[in-house]
Amino acid sequence: MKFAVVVFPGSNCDRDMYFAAKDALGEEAELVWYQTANLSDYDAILLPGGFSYGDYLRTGAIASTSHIVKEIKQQAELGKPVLGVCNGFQILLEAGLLPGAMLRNKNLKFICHFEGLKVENKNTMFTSAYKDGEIISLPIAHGEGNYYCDEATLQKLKENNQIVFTYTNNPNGSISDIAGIVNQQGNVLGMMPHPERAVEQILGGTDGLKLFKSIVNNWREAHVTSA
Amino acid sequence: MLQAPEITPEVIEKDRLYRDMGLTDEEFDLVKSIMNRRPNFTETGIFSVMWSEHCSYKTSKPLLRKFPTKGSHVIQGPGEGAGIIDIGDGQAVVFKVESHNHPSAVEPYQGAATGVGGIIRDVFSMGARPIALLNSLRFGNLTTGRVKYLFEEVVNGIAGYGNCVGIPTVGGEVQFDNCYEGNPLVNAMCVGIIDQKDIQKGIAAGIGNTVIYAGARTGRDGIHGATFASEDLSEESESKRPSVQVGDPFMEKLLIEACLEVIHHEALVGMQDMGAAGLTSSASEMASKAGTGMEMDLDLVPQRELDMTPYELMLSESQERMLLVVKQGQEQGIIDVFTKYGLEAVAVGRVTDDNRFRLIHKGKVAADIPVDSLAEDAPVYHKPSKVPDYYKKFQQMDDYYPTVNSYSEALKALLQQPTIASKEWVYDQYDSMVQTNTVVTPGSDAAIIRVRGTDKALAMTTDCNSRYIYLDPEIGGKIAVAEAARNIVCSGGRPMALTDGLNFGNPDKPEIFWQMEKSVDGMSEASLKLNTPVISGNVSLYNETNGQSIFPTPVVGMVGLLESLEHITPSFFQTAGDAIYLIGETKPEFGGSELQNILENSYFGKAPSIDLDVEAKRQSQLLEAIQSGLISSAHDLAEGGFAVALAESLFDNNLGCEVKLAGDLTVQLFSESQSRFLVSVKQEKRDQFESLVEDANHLGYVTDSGTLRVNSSEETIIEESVESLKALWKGAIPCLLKSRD
Amino acid sequence: MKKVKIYITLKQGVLDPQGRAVQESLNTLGYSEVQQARVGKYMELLVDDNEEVEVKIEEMCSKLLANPVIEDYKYTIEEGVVQ
Amino acid sequence: MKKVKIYITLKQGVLDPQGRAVQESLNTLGYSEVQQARVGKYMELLVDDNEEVEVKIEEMCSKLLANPVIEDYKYTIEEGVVQ
Ligand SMILES: Nc1ncnc2c1ncn2[C@@H]1O[C@H](COP(=O)(O)OP(=O)(O)O)[C@@H](O)[C@H]1O
Ligand SMILES: [Mg+2]
Repeated sequence: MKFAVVVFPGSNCDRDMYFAAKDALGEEAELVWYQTANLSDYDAILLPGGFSYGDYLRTGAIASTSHIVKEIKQQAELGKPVLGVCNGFQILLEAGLLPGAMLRNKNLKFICHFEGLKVENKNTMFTSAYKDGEIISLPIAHGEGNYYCDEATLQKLKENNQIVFTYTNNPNGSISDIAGIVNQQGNVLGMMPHPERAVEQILGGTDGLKLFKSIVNNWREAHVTSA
Repeated sequence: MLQAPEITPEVIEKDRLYRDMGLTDEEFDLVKSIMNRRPNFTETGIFSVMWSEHCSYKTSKPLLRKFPTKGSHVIQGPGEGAGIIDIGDGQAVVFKVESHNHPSAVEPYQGAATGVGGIIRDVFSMGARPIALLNSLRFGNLTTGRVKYLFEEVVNGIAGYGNCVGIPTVGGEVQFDNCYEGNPLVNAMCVGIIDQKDIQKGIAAGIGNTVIYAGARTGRDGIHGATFASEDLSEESESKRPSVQVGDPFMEKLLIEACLEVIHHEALVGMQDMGAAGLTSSASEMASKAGTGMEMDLDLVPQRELDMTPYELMLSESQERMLLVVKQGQEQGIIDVFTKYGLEAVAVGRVTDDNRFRLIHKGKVAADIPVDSLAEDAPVYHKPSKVPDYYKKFQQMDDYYPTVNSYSEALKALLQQPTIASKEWVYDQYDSMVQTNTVVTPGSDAAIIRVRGTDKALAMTTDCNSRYIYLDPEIGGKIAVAEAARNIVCSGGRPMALTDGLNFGNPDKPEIFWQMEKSVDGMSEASLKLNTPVISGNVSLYNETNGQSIFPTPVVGMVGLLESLEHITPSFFQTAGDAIYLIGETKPEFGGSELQNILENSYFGKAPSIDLDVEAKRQSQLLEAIQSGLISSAHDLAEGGFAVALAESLFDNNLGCEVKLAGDLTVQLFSESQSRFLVSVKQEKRDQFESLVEDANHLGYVTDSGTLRVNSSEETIIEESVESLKALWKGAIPCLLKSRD
Repeated sequence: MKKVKIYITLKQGVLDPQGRAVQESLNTLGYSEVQQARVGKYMELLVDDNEEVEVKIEEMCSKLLANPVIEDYKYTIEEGVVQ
Repeated sequence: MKKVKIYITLKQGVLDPQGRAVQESLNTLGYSEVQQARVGKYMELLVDDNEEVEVKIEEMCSKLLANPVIEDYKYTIEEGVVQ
């Protein structure tokens, strides 16, 4: 399986994502500069964390207007898995691939540490390797991870089981403890916690690895059946 | 703003305008004799910044020569952007510390942020990828609104910059004492890693080669920042203040990537960042080191504001700028790399063979100076030194002995002292994990970064107990180095080398100069003994407010090497049943202690003693024990002594402990005697441990009770729930910050 | 040349942690008369004269400068000069 | 009740990385007419009526809301109602 890690000016978890896919997972991965026009060669698209365009204006806002985001939309419509982590999630929100918006953390500070998460929906191509309701621990590192959406959107997210991860101990003020959501088709996941930082025991845990493994497993299955 | 054209060389001399720029009468005469004429306004400005303490080290140079700087593993000692050490396998580690004290006192967020940005550029301009940031901070007591504001904004600024550029901030230290109230200290350290074959030095060799300017445009920010950093802070500096520099970490991130790509470009000859004194120092230092000259056309320099004068262009300290020397005819390849990242890169001059530093502005020569005179002919001063009266008095005093009514209460009070309390409030705001190499995050003795693709890791720390240095700069200087090394050893690393950030008051005062001399003596002796040469550093003088000096604060930043990831050793107890040992002897030493601070609200008497032979032997025995797999946890004893170290060892794993002390309990619990370690050892490893490590006293066991219990030969003297002690320790700083006045 | 002033505020009903922090610290400093604080953005653009300035500004605001999920915007257009 | 509108801008000459990023991004989106963008803050306070509103607001701005080292501020005071 071949992953694209999209690098925007100011991305800074791009290499971490790359190492997670390549070394920890053992799949093919490439860093793809944001001026690349075409992503059809890749089986999955990873939008890494960081501070694209310095987080100026609003997190993810400027990156969301770049051409590659249109290409990502098209690939997503074809059903390819798209994972946005942290700034990647913020970009997906700003681009309208996922509903809602980010506000500043309720304590107005950047926060960085491991947080407990609950797997709310294991029936996605990103979470099938987890147990239902599994409590996992992943690092967070953000200043604007306070997820917000209006009441109607929240209802829809709930009805469609789009809430994939919640915080066990809400660190940032997110509505309904939301840490990660998928789109209605289930192939675009945005999440604030960093699974790519938890793929080796020596870095404090491997709870993030199952997320990447889920993507690979589901892709393999799809390709075996369709072949 | 002074405009260059109207001020003639005659006026500069007659009205002694050079004094406003920081040159003395003698220095101005020296400039005249070097130039064989009167310097014009721009030239005077250039001399004044290059000869400021910040750039020329004119007062500290004679002292810095005392530092041991050599070692078989030292690839680059002091003198370049940063020092470099060999860590084997063709790899090297680059690091340096830098101060940004005065800018942070005026505008704490931007002051701290641009301090971080500057030290990062020092590291990647050598061609190294920055892999970690640390800092060392000093503030007044957290009792006034202003101090709280400075503290919060400095931390915020460090986080704002470091998090954005994607370099993990993995460690540091913060101390609070009244002497820093008006003059906080903000020292930042950056560590980078490089393949030895890529080591790039800041040289401008190759006559005819092209000088390229890259990065942010030049504005009127921080003009005369270098001079400013070399003066006392006073009411006056409020108005004289240079317009503050604002950092752009996004630009820096792009610069890092572009420069690290350009490093591999065959056309690149040399590269240097524009730090203090901006274009002036980077260009003239590059040219001077290579024994060449340089000519620049200032009209080509990208400018952010209209009508900038040559003086302003040369002295601006706008951030995020680099200067490169590139092979003639191959400029485009280099410029293309910067363009890819959306950065401006422009040819602004060329390397010449006449050893002149020549600047052209609007077709006219704006400055023409012998280049060596700027970097190398700066005056060097041997300042008078005098033993301060306070020191004589302290030496005469009887040893201070504190009266403690309740050991439990004293422990609780100590744990809540901001200097001892948990710094989680600080480091939770730093992205300590980006780059996914941080094996030990902040909160331990030293941070540990693994070297990806190898079984090696780097341990790093910053340390400096300035109270001891105030009481006795020579002993205190030794302790600062020893403490840093202890933190490295406890984490499982072999101390390799250090960088120093020398923060002192006004060196024109003989008592302050004495503090500088003696601390450097002490630090030198310890670095020699512990085999940790000084490979880089920074000097920040004139740290005074209204005549009141800070404690002498020579910060030590140290890096150590772990040969195997298996040697990583936690500072917290690991398993119930492990035996607890105290390595080292405890003497009644309370001068400069945290307990003295609590009880007397001041520091006096003698600093704790230190025997460097004993220190070195203990460190090497402990390291051997760690490398032999005998140690479950190791923690050094520092502020607050044994009791605090014992409590801290319990704050991670919900364990408890039971230990027994004999002798004078106040001394055993709270003395700050040096060269001591608290370790835990598995039962089955005890014999082997005891035969390897001398001076190890078995005091008790780790338990699963969740209680910290200390017994004397007669009774239980402390029995406290670990949970509640931890709550006090963790809550102290947030609690102080919450109470606004 | 036109000078465009743009005011971006959080929508009514969207929590404003920054505004709350401002209000609290003003209250703590003794300004108990401050009942509410909201924090938004203020931008100034210098734009070359052209016929559809207003249309364009409207577009810029809705496409990039404000996020309609959480923010409202207003603007004024006046004559301006490059500084 | 008074409604106070406060506009905080970076001082002339102070680097405005955010403004630069906004301008470049607008230019990239095709709005080449945008020559400059500066980004500041906009605040709205609701303040109980009292005689010295103006004095107090001036104080709040200089002490807390703006950073006089790098920022300028302006404000207007109008009648307001609690929402
Ligand atoms: N300014 C800071 N930035 C990052 N980490 C810090 C800072 N201050 C303290 N820490 C972390 O908190 C822990 C305890 O610090 P300190 O009390 O100075 O320890 P020690 O006495 O062992 O040097 C260390 O891991 C240190 O790195
Ligand atoms: Mg320690």
